[in-house]
Amino acid sequence: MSVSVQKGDFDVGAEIGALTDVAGAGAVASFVGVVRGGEGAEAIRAMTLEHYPGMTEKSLADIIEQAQGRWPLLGVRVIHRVGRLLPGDRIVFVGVASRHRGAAFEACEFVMDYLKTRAPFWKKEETAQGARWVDARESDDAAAARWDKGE
Amino acid sequence: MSVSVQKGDFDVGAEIGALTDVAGAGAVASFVGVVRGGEGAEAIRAMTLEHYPGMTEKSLADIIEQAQGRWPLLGVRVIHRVGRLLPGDRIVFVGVASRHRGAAFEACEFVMDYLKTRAPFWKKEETAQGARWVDARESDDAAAARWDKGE
Amino acid sequence: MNVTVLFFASLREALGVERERIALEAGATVDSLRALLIARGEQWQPLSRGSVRAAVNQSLVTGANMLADGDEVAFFPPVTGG
Amino acid sequence: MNVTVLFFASLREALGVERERIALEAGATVDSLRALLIARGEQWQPLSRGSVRAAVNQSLVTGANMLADGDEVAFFPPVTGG
Repeated sequence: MSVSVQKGDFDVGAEIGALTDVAGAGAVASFVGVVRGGEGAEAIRAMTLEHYPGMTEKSLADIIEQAQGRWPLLGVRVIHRVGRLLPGDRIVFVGVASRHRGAAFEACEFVMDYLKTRAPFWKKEETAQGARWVDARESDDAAAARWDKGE
Repeated sequence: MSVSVQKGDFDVGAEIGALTDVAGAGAVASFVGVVRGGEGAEAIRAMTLEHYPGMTEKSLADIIEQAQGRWPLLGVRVIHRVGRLLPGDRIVFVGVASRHRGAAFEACEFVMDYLKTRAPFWKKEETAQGARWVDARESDDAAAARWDKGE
Repeated sequence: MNVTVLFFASLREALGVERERIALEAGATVDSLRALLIARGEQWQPLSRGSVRAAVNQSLVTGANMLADGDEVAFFPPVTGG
Repeated sequence: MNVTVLFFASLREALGVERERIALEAGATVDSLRALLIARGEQWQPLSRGSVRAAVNQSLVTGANMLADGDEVAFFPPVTGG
């Protein structure tokens, strides 16, 4: 179970390889988020990710701990980049290993949903019309709230 | 959108890289299935995957087409190995690219659930007690049936 | 009319047959073909298991599916890939 | 008692302040600290937005959270990572 917050890129194949190598793992679900470019005047030229050092790592570790409490997980890896990124660049990786695919898929989506609404990262986009902070999406709050139902 | 049924291994990093490179992609969800080893007399020494050549590719292409009808997908890749595999070997890869993560996660899980119950592959395990065909799991039927609700 | 019949995995092993060409009367269905095979005797009883699935020309079908000359019919146990 | 206050992202830019040491009366809460800052004048109004989140010692908290000497308090807009 490990968390990295870093400026540099990561090696998706190596990360998933480490998860498939965990003893007993039969299923590895993973997610990669990428900077979208877009078209025309709204096209994103670059994106800068600001974060709250210290709290970032703490909140991601807490999210993983919650996932481990809900599903029988054999491995969890979270990587989030910070700093300036260009369209097509990888932003985030979440990988989860479990014996069976149901737990792996659910836990991976849970970690992403919680990361999106609880981990202190903020995106600022640069377009032809200037720089602007990205607004939080209500759909992300709704996605995270799904996991609280029936508790 | 492409399907491969092959004896050889595959490169997870390259496959996911091809999906993140699709224009407009912001989210890539993926799944890797691995041969579990296990412990003691029940430990699996090897596994042989038999399939129905021709129907295999046709059924996987049909599953992808159904997924494309349900979610706005930008790329789908399915690879399934056949022949003799050892514990720790990769069996299957499913990767899905979309603009947003919700569609990518759901479509990836949908493809796996349908693959598990509709694509003509059969596993035979070799243990210290001999070879045996793997029984179908009711939980897989239940997982696939979820997607039919409310239609 | 003639059809090709294929058997896979545990069903192939239990029957001891991998493929066979069979002549059928017009109007035959997947169920009638299956009944004809089971009626051959003891060796063919594994085909009577309720879990046996069928495909015609590489698509899953139900037992009522009508057969045509040249069809490829397959019988197999529930799939276990992935 | 003294606390360190941090501001992030659009809130940091709107306030023009990144961090500050502030002396508080005993019994202060996140809400009372926030009210004290907003009362300073026009520049501090962005802190009154309903969407502003708070963390104490790097954990998300509600406004009623009591503060202690040496606490690190952070105010920021809704997060947008991932």
